[in-house]
Amino acid sequence: MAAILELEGVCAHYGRIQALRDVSLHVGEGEIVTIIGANGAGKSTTLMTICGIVRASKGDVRYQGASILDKRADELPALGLCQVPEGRRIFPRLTVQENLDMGAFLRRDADGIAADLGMVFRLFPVLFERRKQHGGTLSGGEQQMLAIARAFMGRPKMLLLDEPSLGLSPMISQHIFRIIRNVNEESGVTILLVEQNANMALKLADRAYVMETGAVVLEDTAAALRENADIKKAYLGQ
Amino acid sequence: MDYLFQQLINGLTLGGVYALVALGYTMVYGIISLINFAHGEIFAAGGYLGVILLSYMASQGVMDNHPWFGLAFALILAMGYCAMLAMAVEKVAYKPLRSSSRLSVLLSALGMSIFLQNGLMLTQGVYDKAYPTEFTHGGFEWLGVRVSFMQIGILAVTGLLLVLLNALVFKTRIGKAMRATSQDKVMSALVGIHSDKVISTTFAIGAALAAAAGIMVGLYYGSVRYDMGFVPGIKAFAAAVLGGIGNITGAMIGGLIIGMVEILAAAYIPHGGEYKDVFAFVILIGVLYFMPTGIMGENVDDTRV
Amino acid sequence: MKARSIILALVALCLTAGTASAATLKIGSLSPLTGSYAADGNDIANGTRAAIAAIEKDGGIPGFDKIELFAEDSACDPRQAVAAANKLVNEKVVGVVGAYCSSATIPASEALAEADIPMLTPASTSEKVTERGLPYMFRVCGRDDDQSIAAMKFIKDVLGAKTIFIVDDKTTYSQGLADNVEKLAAKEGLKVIAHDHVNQGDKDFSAVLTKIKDAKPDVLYMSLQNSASGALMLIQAKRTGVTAAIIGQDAVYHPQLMEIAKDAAEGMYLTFGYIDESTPSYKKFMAAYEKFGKPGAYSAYAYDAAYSLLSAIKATKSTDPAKIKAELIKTEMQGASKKIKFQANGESGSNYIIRVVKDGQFANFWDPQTGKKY
Amino acid sequence: MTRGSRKSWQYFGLGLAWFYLLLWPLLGIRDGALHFAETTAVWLRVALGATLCFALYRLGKAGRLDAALKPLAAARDAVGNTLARAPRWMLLLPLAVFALSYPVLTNRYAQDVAINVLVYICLGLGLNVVVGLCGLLDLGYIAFYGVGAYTYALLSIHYSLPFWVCLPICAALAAIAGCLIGYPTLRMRGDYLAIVTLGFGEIVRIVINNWMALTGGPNGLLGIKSPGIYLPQLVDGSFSFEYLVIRKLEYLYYIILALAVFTIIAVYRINFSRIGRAFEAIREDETAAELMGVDTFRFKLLAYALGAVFGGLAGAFFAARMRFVSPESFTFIESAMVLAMVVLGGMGSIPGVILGALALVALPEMFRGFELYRMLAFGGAMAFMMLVRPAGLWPAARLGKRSDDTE
Repeated sequence: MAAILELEGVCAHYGRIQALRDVSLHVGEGEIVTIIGANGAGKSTTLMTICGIVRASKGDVRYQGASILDKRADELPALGLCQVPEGRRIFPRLTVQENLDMGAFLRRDADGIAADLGMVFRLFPVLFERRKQHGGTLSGGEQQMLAIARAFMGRPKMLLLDEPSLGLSPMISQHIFRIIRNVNEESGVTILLVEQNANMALKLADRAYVMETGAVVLEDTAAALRENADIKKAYLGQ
Repeated sequence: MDYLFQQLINGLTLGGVYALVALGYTMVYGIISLINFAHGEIFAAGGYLGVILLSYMASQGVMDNHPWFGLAFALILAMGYCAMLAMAVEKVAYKPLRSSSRLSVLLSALGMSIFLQNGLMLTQGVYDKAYPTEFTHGGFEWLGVRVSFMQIGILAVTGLLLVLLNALVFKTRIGKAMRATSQDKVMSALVGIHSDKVISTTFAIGAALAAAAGIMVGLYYGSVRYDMGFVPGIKAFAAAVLGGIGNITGAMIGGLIIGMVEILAAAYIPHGGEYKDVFAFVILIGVLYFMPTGIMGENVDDTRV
Repeated sequence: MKARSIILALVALCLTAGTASAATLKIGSLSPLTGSYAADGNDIANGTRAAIAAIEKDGGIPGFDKIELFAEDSACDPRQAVAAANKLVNEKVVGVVGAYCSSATIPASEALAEADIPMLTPASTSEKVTERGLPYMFRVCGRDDDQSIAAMKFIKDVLGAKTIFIVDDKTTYSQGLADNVEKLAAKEGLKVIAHDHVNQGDKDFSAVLTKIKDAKPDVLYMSLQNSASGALMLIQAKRTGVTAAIIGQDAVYHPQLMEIAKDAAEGMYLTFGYIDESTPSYKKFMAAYEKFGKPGAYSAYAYDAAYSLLSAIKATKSTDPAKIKAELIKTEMQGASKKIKFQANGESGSNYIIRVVKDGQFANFWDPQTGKKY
Repeated sequence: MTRGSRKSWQYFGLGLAWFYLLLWPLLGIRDGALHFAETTAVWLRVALGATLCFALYRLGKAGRLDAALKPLAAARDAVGNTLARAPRWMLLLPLAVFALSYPVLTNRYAQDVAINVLVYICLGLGLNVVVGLCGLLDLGYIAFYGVGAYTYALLSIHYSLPFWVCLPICAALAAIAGCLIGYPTLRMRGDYLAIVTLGFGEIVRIVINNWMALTGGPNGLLGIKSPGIYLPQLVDGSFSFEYLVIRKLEYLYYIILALAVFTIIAVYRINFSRIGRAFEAIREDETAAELMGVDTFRFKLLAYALGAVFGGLAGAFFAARMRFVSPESFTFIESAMVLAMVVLGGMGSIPGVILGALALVALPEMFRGFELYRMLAFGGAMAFMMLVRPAGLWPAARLGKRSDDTE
């Protein structure tokens, strides 16, 4: 399986504080890979570094075989690399419909956009009902759905998801995870998922990385990690 | 009665001028939360470009044969010039400070304002420049109310630009990108919006509007001066805030209210002429006291833009 | 050209700093070179320069190789004016021409008085300038009260007006003048319909002009500080349909009044110091001023101020302020603007006449002394 | 030449071309003809200067100038370290000696500029309480300066009250004005507060300009007395006091120096007091501060009143020093200048504000040699300094970002 995304020895800093130490990981085409870890372990920073919002001070990030380090954040969606960032970041004063349009900002194929719009409205019927409301007026779960739907609208080859279950009820979380799985299976979208809810993440993912204090400490298939005694104790609460 | 109507027309015209300048303020503020002090100077530069071009064309005989063509040509060139000027100012003085505190940018803007004003003074001289006003003198009288074509022109252009601008912001791709950028710069980058370009475009559009306002003012009042941008700049800023800063229709309404209050205060209140700015600011403070986000402003979490 | 002049200025600065020997006579000028009144301020600096050029052309001042001007920016701001005045004190200038705004002249003159430096104002018409008992304060232009008397006489005798509407723009000068006119009008039995004010820097006068149109006064007395504002008011008055006779004063007297207002300025009356354009002094002034363009309202006054100061130095062969003062009071001089004879209180008298805008030019119209038209 | 540097040179060239396009219409179209020579001449000079600066900047960035810059940097660090290690009195003592002996060493003009600097230090530090400590953007601060100045002027003219008696009265009235203005406005946040304070500043100025009976309107007020002091004297063996009216600049300098020192100490004490911590809490996060039990409204009002006090003191001195007040001294641009001093120096930092005042008062004076180009150079310098040091010349040690600033 060819790696669609590779990180090699990536370091990143916030001012003087080092947030990532030598992070190396790879994601194969069509895989679901998850990064689990505690608060402040550097999971979100990893995603932000991939997208060029945080600049890597060392190492390399390769996407589809080419380095994307010197690309600006806004050049990546065109390459099929989309992110659902932490905290959803819905545009609060854009309507639901406009939020979705923004997801397809770089696309010019009106027909394709219309088709995808139909698709996300089928996946999330509640968004169809609220398509004229401002994004800021939605509930937390609806906003999360909107954030994911918006990312789908970019027709990504690879989707980076940051804590999609944060602050949501277990039922909604499960609904969202089901949809992520469906999209992965049906459209072959590669997914890199960052989650605190290790339990659910490991059930969904093929492979997983465990991060602690800015570094990757463990890497294995999700199934194997679910059985790992340390992981069970530290992250799965068993 | 005709006295009242005459004063209302006067107020509408003055308000229209403020509104045109306020539009640029509000757009720039909306996108990078900057009180762009240099905006008033861009407005003055627009007025100067207008007089430079019109005088040149008059000397070449264009204005005698095709006055309307000449006017349109000057308007478009001046708008383009000011757009370029504003983009240069943005690149030089604001962009490097994008991640600094907002007050640093505010100060940089103030410095640019002083710089541009004096640059205009040095290149164009300290004396007022006279606009060719021959072809704007016309007007008509109706029920004792005198309306000049320029007054109608100002209101028409203001209205037209408002409609166009609203269409631009709400219907077009770049407009959506502007609104998205103003609400969340990181997220808009993540969906593929090049925020620097969008910000540049916003400055350019705001400046083009200011240039249009500068020419209208030059034609209506008959002259331009290098420091003409300062007072309307402050009034327009007040108008933008009154209407709810960041809101285009709000800027328009705010401009009209401030213009109207000034004129009516001068017309009806004893000593109103000298205290008219006081009335304008009192209205502003009063409105903000009861409607803290301005007339058209939306009530959003105020930790955001 | 501008950049060249910066470099030249810098070079000149270095050179003068290097060669500032006893052979250089230093005089200063104080006027707003930046800000809203920069136009008039530059006229004053240029008038002073013209006077220096004229004196130097006549052989200069014995004992001095050259005369150097320090043209300082007072910005019409009391603080900056005092700083500039102190700078001039530092440079040991022997006399100062300026300032423009009375609110800058008054505090600056106090600073100059402490160093006993004569100050000749070409433009500050407020009575307070000379009424504070400063020994070396002179005024070359006329006084507000004299000007208003001339205006009133004209309004009553020639125009035969019954009602008057007064507008001023709230500066020491313009309001002082307007207040005087209002008082005189009441005394003369005219009906003052209203005395309204506009603000500095206003462009839109439509509200007050609509009021005037409605009130239909015989005369509109327009007391503004700035000729450009005057032009804007004239344009708008014409557009609004104001039919009253319009009378202005010397601050509005500037060629740009007609440049901007064009035909709207036609027929406007102004009170202005009588300038006898046939005198040799006036011709000499015009020749020296030529390179600065058309003279403004205060160019000739500034020229006369500097000229009489330099002449006094020349005559007494001394830079001692007491001697200069004695000389200034002693002699009568035909200046470019008027006959100048300083009194002990520093006044030089005024000779206001009425001028009118005719065919895009200022023309003499009526002399209040003789009561005759020209 | 690396790819990055080639790219930056391309941008630089584009910038110069852009500049020509902007300059040409202003200089080149006149008198019914198109001219190119003048624009080109001006442009060439600017371009040459800019290219030189840019080349130096690039070389410095590429490390080519290290040979020259390294010893300099090392020397600077060494000096900085020694200074940091030296006890505070060793730094303050030479400064104090310099400040005290200044009038002896200098001439009138320098003293006059120094007095202006000290007045603006008082103003800047006062505004610093509001903007720097409490994080409230105030664009109408000069109003308090005006209140102080007119209070002393009126008391001195009509009641002949001596300067020293008036000083506390001026401060009190300014504080009351601060509360009056603050009460309706402080519920607003961010830039809404800015425009409303701007409005109040203008209202105060317009009222001063129009209330003829009280303030003399644009004529201003004349006949203000200079400050005086009682000097002990021994005459014929008996001890008496002689009243000495201070008119000379040197003595005025010492008075404003004393006021400035008082202001510095007072602001320093506020900065590190319980009140100061409350101010900072409000600046960093108003909502959180409120939740922590800080009565934000009361403290904001207090910040306003405290800031106004120093403005009032400076105003009273200004009136006494000029012996004349008029509305021209209290315009919006003055407010903006004081704000510029605070931001340029470094918000919340006392030495920063002092540096800022020094820079913004001294710069226009230094540029007097440029004559007409004075304010052009000043505006450019202001923007440039902000670009080079966005956090200010001497940033405060304790300063986070205001929550409003986050994206």
